[in-house]
Amino acid sequence: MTTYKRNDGRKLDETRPIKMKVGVLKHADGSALVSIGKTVALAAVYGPRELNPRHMQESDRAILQCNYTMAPFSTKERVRPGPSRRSTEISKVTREALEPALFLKDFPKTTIDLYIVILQANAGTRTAGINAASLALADAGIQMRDLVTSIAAGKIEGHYVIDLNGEEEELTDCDLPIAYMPREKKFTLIQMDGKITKEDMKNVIKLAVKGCETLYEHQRKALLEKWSKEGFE
Amino acid sequence: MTTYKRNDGRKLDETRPIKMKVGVLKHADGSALVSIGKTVALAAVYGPRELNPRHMQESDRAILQCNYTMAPFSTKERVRPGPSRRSTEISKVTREALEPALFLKDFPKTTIDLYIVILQANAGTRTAGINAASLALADAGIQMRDLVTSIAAGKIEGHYVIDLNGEEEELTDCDLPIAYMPREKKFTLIQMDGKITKEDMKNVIKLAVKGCETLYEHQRKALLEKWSKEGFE
Amino acid sequence: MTTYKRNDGRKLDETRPIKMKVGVLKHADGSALVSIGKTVALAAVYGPRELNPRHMQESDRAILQCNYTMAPFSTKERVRPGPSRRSTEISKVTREALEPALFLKDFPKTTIDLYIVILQANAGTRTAGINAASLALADAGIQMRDLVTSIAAGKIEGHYVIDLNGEEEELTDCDLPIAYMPREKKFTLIQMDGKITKEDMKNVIKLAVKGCETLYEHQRKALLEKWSKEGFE
Amino acid sequence: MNIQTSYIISHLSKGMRLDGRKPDEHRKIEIEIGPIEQAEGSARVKLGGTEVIAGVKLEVKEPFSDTPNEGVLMVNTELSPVASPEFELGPPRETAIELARIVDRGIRESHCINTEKLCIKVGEKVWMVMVDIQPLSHEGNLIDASGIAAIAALMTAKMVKYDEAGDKVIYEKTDESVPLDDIPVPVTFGIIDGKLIVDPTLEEEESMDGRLTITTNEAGDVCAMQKGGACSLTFELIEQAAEMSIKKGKEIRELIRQSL
Amino acid sequence: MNIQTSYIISHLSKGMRLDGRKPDEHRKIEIEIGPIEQAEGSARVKLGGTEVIAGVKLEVKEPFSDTPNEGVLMVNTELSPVASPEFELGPPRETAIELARIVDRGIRESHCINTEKLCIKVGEKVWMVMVDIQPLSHEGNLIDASGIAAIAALMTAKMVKYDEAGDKVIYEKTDESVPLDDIPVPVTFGIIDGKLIVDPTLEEEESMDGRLTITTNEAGDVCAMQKGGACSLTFELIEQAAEMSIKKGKEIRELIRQSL
Amino acid sequence: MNIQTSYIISHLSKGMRLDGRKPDEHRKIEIEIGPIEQAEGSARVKLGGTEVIAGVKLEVKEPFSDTPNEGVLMVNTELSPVASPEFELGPPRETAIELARIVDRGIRESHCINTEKLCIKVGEKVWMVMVDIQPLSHEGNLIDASGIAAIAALMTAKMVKYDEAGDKVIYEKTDESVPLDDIPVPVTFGIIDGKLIVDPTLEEEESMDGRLTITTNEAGDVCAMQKGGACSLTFELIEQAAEMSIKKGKEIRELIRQSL
Repeated sequence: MTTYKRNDGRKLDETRPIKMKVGVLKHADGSALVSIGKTVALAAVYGPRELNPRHMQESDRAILQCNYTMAPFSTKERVRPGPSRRSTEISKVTREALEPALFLKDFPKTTIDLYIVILQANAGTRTAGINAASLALADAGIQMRDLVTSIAAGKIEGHYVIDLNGEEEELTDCDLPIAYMPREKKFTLIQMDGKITKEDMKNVIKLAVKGCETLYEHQRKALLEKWSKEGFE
Repeated sequence: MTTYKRNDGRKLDETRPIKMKVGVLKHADGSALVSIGKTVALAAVYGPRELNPRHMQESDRAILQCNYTMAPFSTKERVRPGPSRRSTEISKVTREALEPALFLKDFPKTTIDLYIVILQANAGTRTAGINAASLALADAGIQMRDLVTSIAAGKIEGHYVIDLNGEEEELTDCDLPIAYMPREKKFTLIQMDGKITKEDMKNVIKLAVKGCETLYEHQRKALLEKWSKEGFE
Repeated sequence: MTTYKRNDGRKLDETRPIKMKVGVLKHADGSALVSIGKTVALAAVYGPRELNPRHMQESDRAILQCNYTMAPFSTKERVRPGPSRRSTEISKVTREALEPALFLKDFPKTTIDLYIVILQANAGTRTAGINAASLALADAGIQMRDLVTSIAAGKIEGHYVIDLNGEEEELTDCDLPIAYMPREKKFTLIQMDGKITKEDMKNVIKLAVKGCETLYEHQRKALLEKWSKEGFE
Repeated sequence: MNIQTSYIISHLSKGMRLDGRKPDEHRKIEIEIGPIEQAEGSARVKLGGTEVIAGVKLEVKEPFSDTPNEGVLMVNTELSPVASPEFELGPPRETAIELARIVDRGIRESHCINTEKLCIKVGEKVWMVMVDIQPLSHEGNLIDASGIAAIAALMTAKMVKYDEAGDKVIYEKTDESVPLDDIPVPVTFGIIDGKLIVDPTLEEEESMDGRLTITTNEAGDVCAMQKGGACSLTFELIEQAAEMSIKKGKEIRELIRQSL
Repeated sequence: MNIQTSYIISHLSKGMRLDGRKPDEHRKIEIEIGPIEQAEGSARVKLGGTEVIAGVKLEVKEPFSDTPNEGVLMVNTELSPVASPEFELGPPRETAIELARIVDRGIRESHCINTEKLCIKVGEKVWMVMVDIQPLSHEGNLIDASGIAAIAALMTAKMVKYDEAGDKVIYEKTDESVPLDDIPVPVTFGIIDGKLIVDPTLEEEESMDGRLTITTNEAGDVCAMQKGGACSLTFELIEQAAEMSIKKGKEIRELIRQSL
Repeated sequence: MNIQTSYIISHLSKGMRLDGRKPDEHRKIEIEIGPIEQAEGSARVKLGGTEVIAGVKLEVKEPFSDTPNEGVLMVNTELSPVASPEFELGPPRETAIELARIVDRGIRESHCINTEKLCIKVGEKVWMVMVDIQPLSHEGNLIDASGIAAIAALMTAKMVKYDEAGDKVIYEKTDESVPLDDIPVPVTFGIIDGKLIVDPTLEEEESMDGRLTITTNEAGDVCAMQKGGACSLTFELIEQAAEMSIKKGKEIRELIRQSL
């Protein structure tokens, strides 16, 4: 396992450089900017706030609305503005990755609106988006069972590798993104593209969990930073 | 008139093989599957049911809403999903072919929703759709003045022919679909594409009426079959 | 300045032939047809009338809604039906060119709906549309601070010229349309495309103002004509 | 039944209509040729208080793969609110689409346009003839007004030039006409109380049970038919409408010819 | 928690389901090959009361610029109201899009379609394989029904002809099959009360916390996974689902083979 | 008139603004070049609390038929809810379209982009320069922030490669810059109580009667103007704005240069 050289010199279980910052947007109730390697995700949260039109309200809980968008300049080929099939699916799985961490029953008839914009894309945009969204929810002061962390892992030339970058995405036997609540030890997103054995799959998931634990530390640090700052102000 | 050989061996006034079955969908209030030759139409009826939004309600009668769609795989060249100018027009003339048979005043403020899906198309999709829709309405227990039957006729090489198939549609001087209430002896749909004399037109209509009478028997049989089965169950 | 020959023989400060007529549509509350050279604009006004849906109402004033459209056959290359970025912007600046002349506070909760159709286009469609719209508002009996007049001016080969035609639009250093209330001496629309000095800009605007004064006379005549006719009827 | 409808029916039983016309009488038809200079062809038609403009534009397109040597016709209608407070902005709905398709079908099925003459290069480039109809005033029977305007616009339309090297259309009219061999004319009947009234007004449209449009050509053949509205009709009524549509079509065709 | 959910959970604690099935048991699967003659390939699949038709159509397109020598797969689903009163007309929404993408991903990632064999002319013309799924009755687990129908339709699909000179497809089926090397099969698990139930019914779907779909291939490899719904799940549950999906996938693959 | 507006006006009568600026003073302008590596060029601009990112992407397209040897510029703005609770998802509306078109017009009309150098093959292939603007925080005067970000992004944008054989763009930046000859800068004035205030804040925007944007270039020429809002203005005010826009434009141009 030690023989494989990753194209950017990383160790097999090493994520790309991570930067996380919360409270980056003035107008949102919560926000966060997350960069993982060259992938940059911005998340904004509004709410819980009254949901209109009323017929969309749920009498016994809040609804979470989630929109994932790529900035047109975020990729090599320009992304055409407007929803695509891909972005619609990612918005859905992102929402479903975050819902398990929220106490939606605490806010009947309201909506929590979550907007994710990918400013720069180099693999792992949905996972970066989920990390940012989770931080933004915490930043908005919305109580959560656990932070949701998210990362992908894969298998290249027989080696399990974490946090694929753009070129690795072309080489990997599988691309397996997860979202994970580290304290709860529960998965809230699982997707996979590829073709691997069941054993491989389990190992890839285990590696991704390890990555999530790393991300968790970054997330906590980012929140702490903000809270400690606020303390001073 | 006896000299013309139809490409599928049919007599001039002979329809393609007809199959009709009602109650084919579990979730609709009424439904029917009609195949005429290689053309297959499925119809589903929901209602009468409350119409929302309220401002669309008619205070003194039900409205009939009708949607005609072709399955993407129903034709040689794939049909792009979504409404087209053609499907919008057919939805309209289909609705207007059925309305005269209904007692819409009996159900103020409600809607009857009718969905027609063409599963396979080989000429005569609008007429097959109307036959299926008429059966589905009856299957839903909605009282009707008369069953609405529908078929096209045309003129090929000097001969009047009924129920054109796909290849005949290319050859005919005219394509004249009608919808007809046989007991009432009234037309509820008339369209024509082509170029024929007034006399020809009358003869073509008369032949189509004859076809409708045949279809009427098939429709009655299909309804009877369902009702007799239900009796046993 | 006298050396430049305009392609249609006009003097530098001469507009193309102008025709204006109000009350041209039976179904609108107010209407006008304006042709300036080969550019023909039709405007229709409905209202003030109740605005639905209610949540769009302004409790203390009327809203003005404005839609500018080009007939598909109005230009050399057919115009695709439906709103474009260009038509959306023109609808907005047209609305904002007319609002300063209206007393919208007199009609709370209502809407004034203004529809402009360019029937034929040969430069100056937005300005022709504004002239027509202003007349249509007056025709609808809606009180106005002043009539709004509108025309463009430019600079060709060192000469300031008014009311550019289609070919002149290709030659001019700038295209500067204004809307102007002559009695108020106030501008309600200013746009410019081009590249000219500040001094040129001022001179071009001054020339356009002169053109607006000419248009004002035409507008008044058109209204007078209608009113005098009505007196006889 | 509302009062207006009863009133119309009672008049009709005496062979009269509210505006004094006989059941088989059109309102006054005025045809102005060429009101839109920028269009390859155009016509403004008044049918009583109903008024429409039709404009013809030409574009160069790839032919459909099943007719590689034929030009293409497209008829389009936008029901702008300028023509009626009932019309709304937005993409064409049912009514506008049906209107365009009835006019389209009448022209297409009469084969009046010689589509083969509109081929520039087989399988690659053909002319597309776009007829756009813009109603200016809707007081009933937009179908006939639109159909008359469309054919009159086509009859007077001139070809423009195609620059093959630059693959673009040069919008300069030539002397050559759009190749046209026939004059299809739609005639629309209102159906009320089991009777036919030709060229219904807006108030008649509001009261009638339905309508039947029959398009006939120069030779007196029938090229297209379309029933509209939630009514049913007898064979006799269809027969009667066919007779009348041939007769009225002939009259209107004469009017169109005179206006050229 | 509503009564139905409690009822389902209490049954499940005894290893039972409301319709008598065991947790790892599919409903009866019926596969009919070729119901749609016009399609290049088609299949109708019944999964208990759930029923879908999948149809395969071929078109010729330009390849994507990063795979100039490969054909293209597209899976599309329209959730027509005929299949359920909950479905509405209009462009596909979230549910329909996710459904199509799960089916698409299972097929694509198994590499069962030999896309290089679908190249007609490198960088210019390739075959596009369009799989359209039309649900006829939704009583739960549309994913598996659609996935089975899609692969069965593909397995029996025939190539049509491409007329290069005329640049058009001649829709006559040839003897040649669409090039297919594997049989990916999705298996969907409902997750309820921390337990897995294979092939959930509509009432189970209404009560369950979420679902997990795992697509496996002939070799028993995993080709695609997708969790759906607002639930969280443990590693053990994923492991268990993977085991089961391989086993159930094998059974279903056998059924598909028998139906050909 | 609400209290905020009176307050602003009374301050202004003393030549003061709520945030302490003078009427002709911009908020602090910060320009960061190249925040988006994937883009051919990019810039992030802060104008006080207003913040936008502009990114430049290149594509290869067919030229317009009337300018067969010229590349094409397109400016697009999406007003994402991340920047303001007032912005909504969905296709760009009036405000976003006007914003993009004002920025577009300033760049286009200054002819700062040498579009002829963007021609690859006359009549067939030209570069399309797409400038997308993504506001991150809206605290007033998005126009100037966007205009500055757009030109700064363009000034630092690098060409990528076009693989003619494969007819595709290779997204590797070259040393060659996007051909740019000038630096147009928009300056926006709020109009309130008949006075001009440069670079209005969000609260000033809520109170002001309208705005006037004037774009000037290096030479001090005026390239574009646009009045917005339901106000009217005198000739003197336009004159005054023109003077100021040249002066302020020069200052901002200097700031942009320093940031490169």
